Amino acid sequence: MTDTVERKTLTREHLLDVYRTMRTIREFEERVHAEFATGEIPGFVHLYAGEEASAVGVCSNLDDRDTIASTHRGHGHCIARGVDVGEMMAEIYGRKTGSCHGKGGSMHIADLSKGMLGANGIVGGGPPLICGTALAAKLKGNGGVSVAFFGDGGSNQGTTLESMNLASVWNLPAIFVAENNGYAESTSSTWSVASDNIADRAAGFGMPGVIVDGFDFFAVHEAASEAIARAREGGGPTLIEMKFTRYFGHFEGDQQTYRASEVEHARAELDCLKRFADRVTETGELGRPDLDAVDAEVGALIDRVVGEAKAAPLPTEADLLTDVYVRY
Amino acid sequence: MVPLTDDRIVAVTMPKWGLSMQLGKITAWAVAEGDEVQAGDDLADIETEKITGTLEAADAGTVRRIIARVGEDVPVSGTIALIAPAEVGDDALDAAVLEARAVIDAGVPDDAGGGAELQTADVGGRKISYAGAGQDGDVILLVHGYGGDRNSWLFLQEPMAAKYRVYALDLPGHGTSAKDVGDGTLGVLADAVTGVLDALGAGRAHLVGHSMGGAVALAVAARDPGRIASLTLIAPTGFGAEINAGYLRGFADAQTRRELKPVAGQLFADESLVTRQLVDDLLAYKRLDGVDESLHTLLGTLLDGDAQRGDSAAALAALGDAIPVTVVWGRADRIIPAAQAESVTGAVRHVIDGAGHMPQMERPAEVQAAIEETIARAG
Amino acid sequence: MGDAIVGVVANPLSGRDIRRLVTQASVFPTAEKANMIQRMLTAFGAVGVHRVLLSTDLGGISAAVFRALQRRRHTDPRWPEVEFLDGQPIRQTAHDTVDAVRRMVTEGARVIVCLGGDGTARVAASAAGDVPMLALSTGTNNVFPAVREATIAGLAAGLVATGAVPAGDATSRAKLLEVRAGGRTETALVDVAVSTERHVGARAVWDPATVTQLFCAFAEPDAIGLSSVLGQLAPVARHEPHGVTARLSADAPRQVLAPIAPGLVVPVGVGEIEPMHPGSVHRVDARAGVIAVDGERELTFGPGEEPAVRLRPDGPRCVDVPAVLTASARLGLLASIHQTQGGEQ
Amino acid sequence: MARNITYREALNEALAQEMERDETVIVMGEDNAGGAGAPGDDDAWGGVLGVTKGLYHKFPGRVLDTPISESAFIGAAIGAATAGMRPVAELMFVDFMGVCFDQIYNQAAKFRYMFGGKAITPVVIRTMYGAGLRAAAQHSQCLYPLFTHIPGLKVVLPATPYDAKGMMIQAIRDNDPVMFFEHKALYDTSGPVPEESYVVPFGEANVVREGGDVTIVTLGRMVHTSLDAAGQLAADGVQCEVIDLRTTSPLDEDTVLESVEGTGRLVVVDEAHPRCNIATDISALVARKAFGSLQAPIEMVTAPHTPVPFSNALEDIYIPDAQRVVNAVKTVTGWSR
Repeated sequence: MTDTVERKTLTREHLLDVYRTMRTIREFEERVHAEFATGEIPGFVHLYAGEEASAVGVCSNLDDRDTIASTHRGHGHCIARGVDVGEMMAEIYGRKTGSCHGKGGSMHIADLSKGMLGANGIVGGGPPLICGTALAAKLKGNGGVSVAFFGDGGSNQGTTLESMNLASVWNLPAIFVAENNGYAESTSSTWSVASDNIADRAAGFGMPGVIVDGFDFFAVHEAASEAIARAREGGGPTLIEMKFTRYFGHFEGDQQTYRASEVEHARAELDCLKRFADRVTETGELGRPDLDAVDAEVGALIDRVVGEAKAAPLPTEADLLTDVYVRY
Repeated sequence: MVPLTDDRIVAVTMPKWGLSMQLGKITAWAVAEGDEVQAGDDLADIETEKITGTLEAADAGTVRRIIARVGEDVPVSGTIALIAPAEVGDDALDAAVLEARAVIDAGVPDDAGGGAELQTADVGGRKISYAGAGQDGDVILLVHGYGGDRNSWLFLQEPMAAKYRVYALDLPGHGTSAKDVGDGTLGVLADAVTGVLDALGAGRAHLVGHSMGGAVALAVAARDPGRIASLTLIAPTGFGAEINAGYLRGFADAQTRRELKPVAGQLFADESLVTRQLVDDLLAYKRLDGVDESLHTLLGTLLDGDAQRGDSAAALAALGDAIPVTVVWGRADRIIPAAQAESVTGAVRHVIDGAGHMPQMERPAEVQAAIEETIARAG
Repeated sequence: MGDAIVGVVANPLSGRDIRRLVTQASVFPTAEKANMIQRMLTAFGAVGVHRVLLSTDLGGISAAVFRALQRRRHTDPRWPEVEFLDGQPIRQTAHDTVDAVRRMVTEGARVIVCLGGDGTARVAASAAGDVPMLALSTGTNNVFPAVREATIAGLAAGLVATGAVPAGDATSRAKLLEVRAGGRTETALVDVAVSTERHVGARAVWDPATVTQLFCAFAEPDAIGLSSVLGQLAPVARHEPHGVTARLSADAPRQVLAPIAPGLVVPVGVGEIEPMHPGSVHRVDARAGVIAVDGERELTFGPGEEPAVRLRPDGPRCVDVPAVLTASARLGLLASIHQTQGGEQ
Repeated sequence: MARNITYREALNEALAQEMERDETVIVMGEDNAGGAGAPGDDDAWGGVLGVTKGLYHKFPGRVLDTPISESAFIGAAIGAATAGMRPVAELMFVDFMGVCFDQIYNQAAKFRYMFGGKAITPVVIRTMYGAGLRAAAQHSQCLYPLFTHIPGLKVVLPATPYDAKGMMIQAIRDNDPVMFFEHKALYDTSGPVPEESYVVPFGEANVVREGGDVTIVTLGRMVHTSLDAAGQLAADGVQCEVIDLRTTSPLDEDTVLESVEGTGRLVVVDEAHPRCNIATDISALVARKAFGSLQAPIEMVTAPHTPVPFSNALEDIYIPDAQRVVNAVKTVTGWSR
């Protein structure tokens, strides 16, 4: 079982790329958080800061045969899948040059050419879709896998449960990633409330269920690479439950009255970027200067894309009625 | 009031029709500068958020200045025109115009004179609402009729507040008072009136009662004649068998605007007074919890089959001539025929032309005069 | 206030690690753990335990027991009084187990039952001190904890807690492996493995190719996990005072087929084997890597840290379930003569 | 006298007064209480936009938080209604109807008919609708035409705080399933609302402005847009009669027909998508029953046939505004054969 599969060993380039992607997500979200406060960003956004290790830990195992579907908190998944950061920022500002030409907004950023089936405003919207893309990959026999990211809130949605069952019944190359940040909106979990241990349910659907420390890139990457390798070989679906705490509120402007101290604790001790940096420098795989260079590079990138987004043109009335049908 | 340099100049002000009225709008002037007017002549049609009506001249004189323009929002008691004898000079008038203009332009309601604030009294466990205006003079308590409320006196309460302490209450089952009427007898309603008088500390008061409110006023007087200084009964119930039972049942049973509008029309000589806002307000009242039940209970008090129940004539006779009584009736009353005024023995009678069952709204100035004359007789 | 107190700590996260994925380890559901605790409460009640201290968790185990308590209270009072250890923040890490066990010890628990695998037992043992421990398996690699029906474990723990069976002949002291690396000290109840993996990652050790050195407190021929490698070559029983260590390498001439994880039987190359006497310090050869305790990667070490492993005799005192129940049979503890009216039984 | 309170406060007051009056009234939805186990008040959002704030404390055990499982808890509310309860369930955004619609249109709407008149299902499903908050395509739709189409459902859209309270109380007391639509942009509008409990019956449109020249039939937020337009038109002498339908099912046909018979000209303003919406429904009604009175073709002012765009630049021209209503009125007044 194990020795027949050469596990993806993480070369220096891999680790550097992983760090760059995680740092890009963090800077992108921190900047959107700051810009949102100025009121220039329309609508509402849900930020992914703190959960980078999950998106990158999983997506660093994927290639262009694979597809992912995300949640309303999808910026991290988009970046991890290689969606153009400049176009994403422009989309959040509702500009014509945005990923979706300003028509989709933060919750609907997508790039099918990169195997990114889109963020999704409907809880539980993604899982059925990836069953479809997984079926397509299985029928084409190209070894592709499909990943559905959903929150602990999404784990209660009928579509998610039905999709896990379908993936088992059809033995699909599908990975269900439950990002359990402990709070579906503000539904806190105290000990006297039976929390829905998501991984338990996997057994009910006849697939393995694994709990992983969502703050640790290496833990995520190891579990994900095994699950993805298993799926590629026809081993069927897997449920991975990431346990961690998100930094920002459920939606921007949510004062998070329900979990004040926890965020500080998470930021200080468990931060996935800090732990990754400490670990790779400890083992000597990367040096601090390498990481500092990436930080500077990413900082400049984010500044540039925000400037470009603000300066980019808004869509015009002519755009209102286009892109509804292919032909009508 | 706008300070006038020359006391011969009379300021015509935007009336306050209803507690919540802040602004009024003149939809048409009935007079022009230079016209001679008598007390009671129409001056202007005024539209408020709640109701449209005609402002009548309170005094005789020459209209020397029209200040408020048609369609302009004028704060309550802001000066809209000036009446003065011919010999008053233009400069005094122009000074008054400038000041009046400032008040209108500021748009801030200048509520000089005590505004009528809402108070409540607990009478036998029921919350009874009442509102008063005016600081001194005799206490006058206005008692509305079946399905009405204290706002039905809005054309009278403000003008009379200049000379008297004028209060209007919501009877049980009406307005913002408690909606439960118990067995619905006149006694229950009379208790509320007495309760308000107690709350006001009014040892002696003049009562004005309209329709069912007239019978209630009589019941209060019969119970405590020493306390009632005078009675003005407007189209009171209980003075004859005949009554438009169809109107009463129609009012109680109406569920929609379409059903209620023709019924409400019968209240007035001129049906056009029944605006959409008036019907909406009646519907909003009828849809309050408990009102439907109360209105149907009170039908039992008013009707014996299709005839009137209750014998106000006997109650009046029992009073003898201790209390001066005046009866006012609209000649075109289609709810209770004006002929029944005859059986209000010993009362001074006023039958008002061009008025239906709501003379206090249709001809407020003449009803006000009748009330004031009754008060004068009480001494 | 009776002083027959039992502590019960349950780990909601045990039974869910990567071995579900890479081997055929089964998921041990939360509901099953809650049922085990309720079965134990019945047993405790039957033998007269006064009070039970139960750890709280966010996984739903304490919540399920809490609701069961509310249902039972008015129906059948034979359960002992149950107190949920509340107040301290739940961090969903090993700290929760340590905090709970420490509280139980300070509040006078006479026995601590711990539900989980080797990892949970190891963490509980580190905080139990001299209080007798009963490790009940709900985990994946179950070498140290006994695989036993919760009701029986409950009776045994109860009889020890009430003092009906003297602790002397009911418990036995276990051995302990102590490993020092980079200024940190960790203990293990079963084995310490040195791996060339660079990172702690998903913690479990399931790829034998990465293990270069192995230390075992005991190695039973019928055990699962890394200790099974030496269990087949140089078995050492739990009660024997010494341990055993060996260097492993894929190209070693001697190979042994070993069940190193549920559903994972693989050939392992084993170099020279030597016994570990209590107190003797054994150096770790590798210059850098990760050290796993009881099958879970815990310590990373780099050049110049010279990690070392030592066997200690003063491990946790473990309740010997068969011994307790044999003693209770001998003493007739569970038997009683009812004085029915009208004579004999 | 009625005091001025907001649309949200009016709804909250209706819920509180009905829960006070009738203990079978329960409230459920995502974060209605604000976190199962959370202490509640300071923590409780009381629904994403605070409509159920404070109820958790006043009525312990009768304000239930739900997991994000709409089919489950909307279905549960419907089931509870058949068993003697009067649940008010919150479907946070009507856009989420996709994950619970079967429970509404195949179960709740059909129980009475399918069971031969023996079942009553007094459930109220509150939901937020409408564009204007840059919430993009999956959080800004109207969709009330879809529910209007279903026999067995009542569809209610209050436009003012007074109607919001009266119609919520009526909805709770109504023995049929009611879809209660609250436009997101109206929550902070305020108006006079009596403190006492009262009802506004369904199936009675409200003539919010009288006028003899053109009839404007509209509903929901578009009532306010239409009144703006009517105000502008009055300045150049065109008097519009603005009719707020208030409920699309049951529909007050008489008030619409009477008004059109008087003015002969009709403009229907509806924020929903143009195909098979309320505007087309009303146009068909008038064309069939008041054809003789029509002096010009009926004009419709609706959103375009596209999903709701995200960018403010597009959303602002997506939503029908007063100017488009004015243009439509000018079209019908300027039309000649």
